[in-house]
Amino acid sequence: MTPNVVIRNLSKSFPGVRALDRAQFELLPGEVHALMGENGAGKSTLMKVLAGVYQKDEGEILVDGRPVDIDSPRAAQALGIGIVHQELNLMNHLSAAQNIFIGREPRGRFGVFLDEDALNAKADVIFQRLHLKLDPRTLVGDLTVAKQQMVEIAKALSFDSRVLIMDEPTAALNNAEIEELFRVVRQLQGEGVGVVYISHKMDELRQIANRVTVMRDGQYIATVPMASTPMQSIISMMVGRELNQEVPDIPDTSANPVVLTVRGLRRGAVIKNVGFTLRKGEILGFAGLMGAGRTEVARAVFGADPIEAGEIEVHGKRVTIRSPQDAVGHGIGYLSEDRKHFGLATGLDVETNVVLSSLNRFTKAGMFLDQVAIEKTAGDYIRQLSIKTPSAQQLVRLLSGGNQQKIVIAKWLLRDCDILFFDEPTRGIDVGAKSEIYKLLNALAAQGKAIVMISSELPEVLRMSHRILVMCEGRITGELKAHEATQEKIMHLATLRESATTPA
Amino acid sequence: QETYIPLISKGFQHQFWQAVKQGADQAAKDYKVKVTFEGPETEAMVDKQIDMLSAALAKKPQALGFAALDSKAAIPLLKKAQAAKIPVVAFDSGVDSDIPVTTATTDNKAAAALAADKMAELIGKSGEVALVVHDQTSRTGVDRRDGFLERMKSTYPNIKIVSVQYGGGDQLKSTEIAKSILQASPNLKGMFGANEGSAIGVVNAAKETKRKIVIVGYDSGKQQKDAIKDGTMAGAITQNPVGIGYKTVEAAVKALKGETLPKVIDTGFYWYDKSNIADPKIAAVLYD
Amino acid sequence: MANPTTTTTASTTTAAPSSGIAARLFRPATRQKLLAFASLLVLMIFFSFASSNFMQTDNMVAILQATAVNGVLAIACTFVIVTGGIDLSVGTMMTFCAVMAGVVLTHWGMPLWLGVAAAILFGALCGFVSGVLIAKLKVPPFIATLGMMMLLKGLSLVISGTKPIYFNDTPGFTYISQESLIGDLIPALPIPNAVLILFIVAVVASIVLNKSVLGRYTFALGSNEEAVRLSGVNVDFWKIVVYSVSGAICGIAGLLIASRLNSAQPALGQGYELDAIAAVVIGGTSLSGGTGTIIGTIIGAFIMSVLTNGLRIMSVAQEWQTVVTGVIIILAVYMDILRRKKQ
Amino acid sequence: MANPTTTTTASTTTAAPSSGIAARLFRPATRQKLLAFASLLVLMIFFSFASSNFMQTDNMVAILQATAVNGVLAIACTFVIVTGGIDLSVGTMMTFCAVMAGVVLTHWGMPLWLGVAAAILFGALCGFVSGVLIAKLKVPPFIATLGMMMLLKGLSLVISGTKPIYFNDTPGFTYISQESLIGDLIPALPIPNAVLILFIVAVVASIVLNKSVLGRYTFALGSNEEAVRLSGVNVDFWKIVVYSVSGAICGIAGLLIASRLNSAQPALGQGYELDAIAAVVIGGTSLSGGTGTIIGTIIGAFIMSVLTNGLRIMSVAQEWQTVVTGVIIILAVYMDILRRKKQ
Ligand SMILES: Nc1ncnc2c1ncn2[C@@H]1O[C@H](COP(=O)(O)OP(=O)(O)OP(=O)(O)O)[C@@H](O)[C@H]1O
Ligand SMILES: Nc1ncnc2c1ncn2[C@@H]1O[C@H](COP(=O)(O)OP(=O)(O)OP(=O)(O)O)[C@@H](O)[C@H]1O
Ligand SMILES: [Mg+2]
Ligand SMILES: [Mg+2]
Repeated sequence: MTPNVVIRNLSKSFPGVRALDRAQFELLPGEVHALMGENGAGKSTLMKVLAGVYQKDEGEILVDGRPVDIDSPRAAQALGIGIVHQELNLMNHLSAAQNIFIGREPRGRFGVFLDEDALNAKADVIFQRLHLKLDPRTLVGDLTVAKQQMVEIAKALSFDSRVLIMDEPTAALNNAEIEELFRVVRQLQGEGVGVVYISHKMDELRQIANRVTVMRDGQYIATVPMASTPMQSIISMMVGRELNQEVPDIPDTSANPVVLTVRGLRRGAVIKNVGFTLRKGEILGFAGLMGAGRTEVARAVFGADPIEAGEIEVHGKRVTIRSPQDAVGHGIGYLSEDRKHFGLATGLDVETNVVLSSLNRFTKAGMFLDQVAIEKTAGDYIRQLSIKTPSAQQLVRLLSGGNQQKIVIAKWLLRDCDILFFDEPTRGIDVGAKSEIYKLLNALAAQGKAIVMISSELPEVLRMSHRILVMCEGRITGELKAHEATQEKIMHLATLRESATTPA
Repeated sequence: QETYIPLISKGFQHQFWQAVKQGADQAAKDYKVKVTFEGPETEAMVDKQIDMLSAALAKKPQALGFAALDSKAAIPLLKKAQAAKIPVVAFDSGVDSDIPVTTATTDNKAAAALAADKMAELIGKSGEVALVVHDQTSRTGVDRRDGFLERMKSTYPNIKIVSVQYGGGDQLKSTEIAKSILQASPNLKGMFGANEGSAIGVVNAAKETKRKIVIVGYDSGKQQKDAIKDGTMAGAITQNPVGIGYKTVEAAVKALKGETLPKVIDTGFYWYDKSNIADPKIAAVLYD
Repeated sequence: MANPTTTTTASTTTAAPSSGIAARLFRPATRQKLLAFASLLVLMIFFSFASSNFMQTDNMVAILQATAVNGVLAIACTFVIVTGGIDLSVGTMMTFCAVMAGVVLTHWGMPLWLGVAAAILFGALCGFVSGVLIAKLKVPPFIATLGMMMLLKGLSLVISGTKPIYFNDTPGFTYISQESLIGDLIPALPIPNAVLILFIVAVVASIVLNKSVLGRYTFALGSNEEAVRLSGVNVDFWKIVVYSVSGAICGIAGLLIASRLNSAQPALGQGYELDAIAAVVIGGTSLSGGTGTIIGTIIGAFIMSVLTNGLRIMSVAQEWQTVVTGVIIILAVYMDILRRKKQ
Repeated sequence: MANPTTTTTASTTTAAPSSGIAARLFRPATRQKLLAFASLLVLMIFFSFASSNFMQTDNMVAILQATAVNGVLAIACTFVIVTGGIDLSVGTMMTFCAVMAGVVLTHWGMPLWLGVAAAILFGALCGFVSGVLIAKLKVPPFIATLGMMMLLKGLSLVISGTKPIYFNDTPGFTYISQESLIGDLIPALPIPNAVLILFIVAVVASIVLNKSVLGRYTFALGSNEEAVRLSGVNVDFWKIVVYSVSGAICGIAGLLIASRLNSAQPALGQGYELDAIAAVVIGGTSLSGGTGTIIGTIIGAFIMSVLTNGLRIMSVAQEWQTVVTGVIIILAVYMDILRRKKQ
């Protein structure tokens, strides 16, 4: 069988970074080939070279055995290579269908005018295939990150490519959607499509991948079969050392003082009478399907969006929060799920982003910045969170996705809030760093911080939470103690629709 | 009902036009009529002036004063005025048509030629001279430039015009322009500033570069008067803008009464310098 | 690959494309558009009460006429602004096209249609140059069009010899803007052709922007250029097309103004870009690109000309006119923002 | 908490923070800044060869002086543009401040320092109003400052009675711009105070932009306003501060121009905003915000004034001056783009 793609000795450098160093890769028809490595290992870069986004410095790429020069996304498309990028690349002002078929619109009269109905119908066919309930006419900007991710996937599928690259397609997805995606991937696999699959979610890879190629620091490490290789050895190939993943005991926090009480929070159909309490030293998990309203609740408490009704008490005192500034003033922090839009000023450097919400702590003479202290602090966090960056002055835009996520975390760690909302904190973060973040969350809780962790990864929720709240369609449908929670119970509550609960 | 006479001028913000407005307001008081005074931002905005003219006509005025930026462009509207029996008085520069009942104007070209004569006299009829003009395309700009240049060419063969540049009447820009001209021509003997802003620009430039040259200005204004008094400026041409404004309104009132008017009301132009600046006849046509 | 089960379900979830004018009128999007007229109506009503001379056929025609040139220029700008760019050269480009029409018609004595074609063609050519500078050489739109603005301003003066070119030898030329085809048919509606042309340009532009491939890419470019590029679209090509189309529309504006003034005035044009861009932004188009409507732009252009005209009719002193215009432009846009927030 | 295994791997990737002047000079960022002078140098060298009158102390001083007003205005614009906004009102705001200084000094006969304070204060006040419109009422910067531009233009005329206000009663006033403190100390360097002020404003602005909290927020706002808001920063407050600071700097420009002309000319000002913004953009600041340097802006302002001065010294016909200026502005920016691409 001729491989779909062979990559040999591929190197690629950016200013200050050698992102790829004689990397290798091989993709066979009908296989799902996982690409693994720590944040910043060069996975995305390798795939971007294959997709024509970046030009290689040296090395060769063979497609179907023939050496090729992929100088543009269009050239990659012509070779049958489709890609779901790690970062969303959508046009927010256009509808879902328009996004999917940009550049390939069905034409109507005279070949100049657009056939909008055909466009929507075609998009709908793909959504059906993904079992996705989405009106193709919805503006992408109005969709949640998860739905946007599904649109990206639908777009990649629409190409009918022979090589499909998926760079962390499930980072924003929930189990149900992941299942749908895998169904489609297996179907494609059956049709002989080669799929490159990048993910930091180990259990997922177990389910879907045939082979795995491990990269480290831009270099090729090894290619091994997925089924027969123990996960532990893949991880140690990735991080270049052993990683111990002992699960700490979950402390009993039920007697700790309440630090945050939310009552009767409402906004339209998105938040319906949500109330909960959060105790000192507690990690409160928020589970639910995508669009359940967890993000909305967090944003509402944080003052990022207006609310219609609701009371918030911090340390037993009634507070009014009208803006994030108020929230931070009361010691509440919020780590957004969408780092690119809401978490980072990606055009600025690492250190500025780290100190962004605590800038007034780094002043001399009232208004001047204490550059030395900023550099030192940023350096501390770069070390503490193993952020891979050439310097604290590197632009955040140029970092790998996972490292960007770590910077958002650093920002809130530095702000030192008592109450922290972590919305999908491990999205796009590699195993090593993930366990670092878990340790960090536990340590923060142990220090007495109260943490709300919103996560769509059930194992993560189960592992970390002291208590779990489940949401569905804007309501809290149940609360589970750590020891009684199981995936099944959570899924049951997460699908407890209003129509099902209210007696007819 | 009060007699209403709108004046559509070529400009508004420049001191020259403000002086015309002042004259018109004076006449309005004397003859107990109502006048309004409007003009576009720059003398290039021919279409904006046309819009002003149509708005003025929509107000059903009894008579109209009009200083055309481009006389041909306005003819359809002037015909409309004629059809509505609204007498039109042209001012500042003529309209190529027999619609206006009269034109209150001065000959810009002849005035600039006088400036050329004075300049020639002051520099001894030979040497390098440069011009800072306010506008390259507007009637006043073109006439003042050409009047000056033509007289120099025809009468003073030993005078060389080294540069003609345009500063839009903006004092600061004209200053920079005049400075560059001085820099480019170390032997420059004289400079002519073709309107108030240009003349002030030349004065500023001479002051800033500490060069002794003969400066001839145009129009008046406090700074120009001061410059003449302290000798920085040799002298200047002034039209009688206040008179133009006054005569325009007066002519309109007369036309409404059915009086016959001369084809042209020449409001005249004057040379003024240190010697005659205090002369009441001159002082009357100068504005601050 | 389309398998039968998916196709059948597809038809059920796809909401039937709502058709019929009535249905369209009551779509929220349409209602919103109608409400956008609010500021304009408020202005009109105010001026009608303030002066009896305002709401009269002659004056309405004058307002329409005064809107024509700025309206067409604003439409040209809309395309560019929707892509997230800006065009500072529209004013002098208009003048340049007028001058070129003058050269062809008056200097060379060619027939009328050639003059018209020349204006539009030279407009497209100028737009093309801007487009190449922006798309290929990656010069920021602000600089590329600022450069073009100066270049064309100078060229207009050079070519015309700094003198207006009159169209006296082409009698039909004034017809383009000044006569009234509609008035010939319905004498009660003496709407000048310039307004008719504005209307036609607006309708065509609206169709192009909303229904054509070009329009789709125009919005897409403004929304996320990088995403469009990653989708394999020839971004540079489409950008150049957008600027060329915008240039061609400026050519039409050049014809309108030249015909209105029966001359190509080479010094005119600078400053017009600000009015055009203002009309676009007042009309609700964002300067950061990705959104915009032609109807909004037209409303914006009318708000500006009604305001100017109304204040003149009220005989407000000119310096106060400027003050009031500034305040009302801000208010009109603020009202529009409030309206959208409510929805 | 820091676990030893991770720290060791991390330290290899984290570059040591480079310090020391020498190290800073050889940072790529600094090298790039130095190279930004390239276009300017090329222009200067060209004009030196083209005309022997160009490269002379007097003319260099003239160029410096000619840059002062536009340079200061451009610095004001830089702040706003770095936040991703735009300020069209800088020109007429400058005039308004000059007029207010005139009112305080000439009409009310107050002492000099009060006039200076008035100009700067009124500038800050105008900026504050723009800032409130933009930050609180969410009026797009283009519209808010367009409105302010007209408002201030009108107000300048109203307050001054459409007449220039002269500063003859305040003899020290001309000193601000025209005399030369440096020249008094070093007679060979008769650099007028206006230039000294430009220099001081530039240095202070540069420090504020790069070393102060305000500066950091200015960049952050331009990079991603929403992220800044969600970091708990009072975005509205800082935006208003930025516009107020920018306004205060326009006030300084107002003092410079009034002192230079020894009068407040109420009709002047419109059109200056385009030159100022052009200087900023030529200097490499992106109109979409988040990047920018004061040194770039100053270079941009110098490119423009060297170009104008040089062409005038060469006695190029005015219409050709415009053409050439347009072309060279595009070229200068294109060169800068090429240079950055190479790095
Ligand atoms: N455009 C760029 N300019 C400079 N450096 C870059 C650029 N793109 C990527 N890099 C650097 O190249 C390295 C590899 O990045 P890449 O995005 O390929 O990592 P990754 O393996 O996909 O990581 P993650 O799991 O976090 O997504 C990183 O150090 C990153 O900072
Ligand atoms: N910008 C928006 N415009 C309109 N509706 C939105 C917007 N953002 C979210 N929604 C809607 O709000 C609801 C709740 O979304 P939210 O993002 O809070 O869900 P979630 O539980 O955090 O899920 P996830 O983050 O996994 O997508 C959904 O119905 C979603 O469609
Ligand atoms: Mg990646
Ligand atoms: Mg969420």
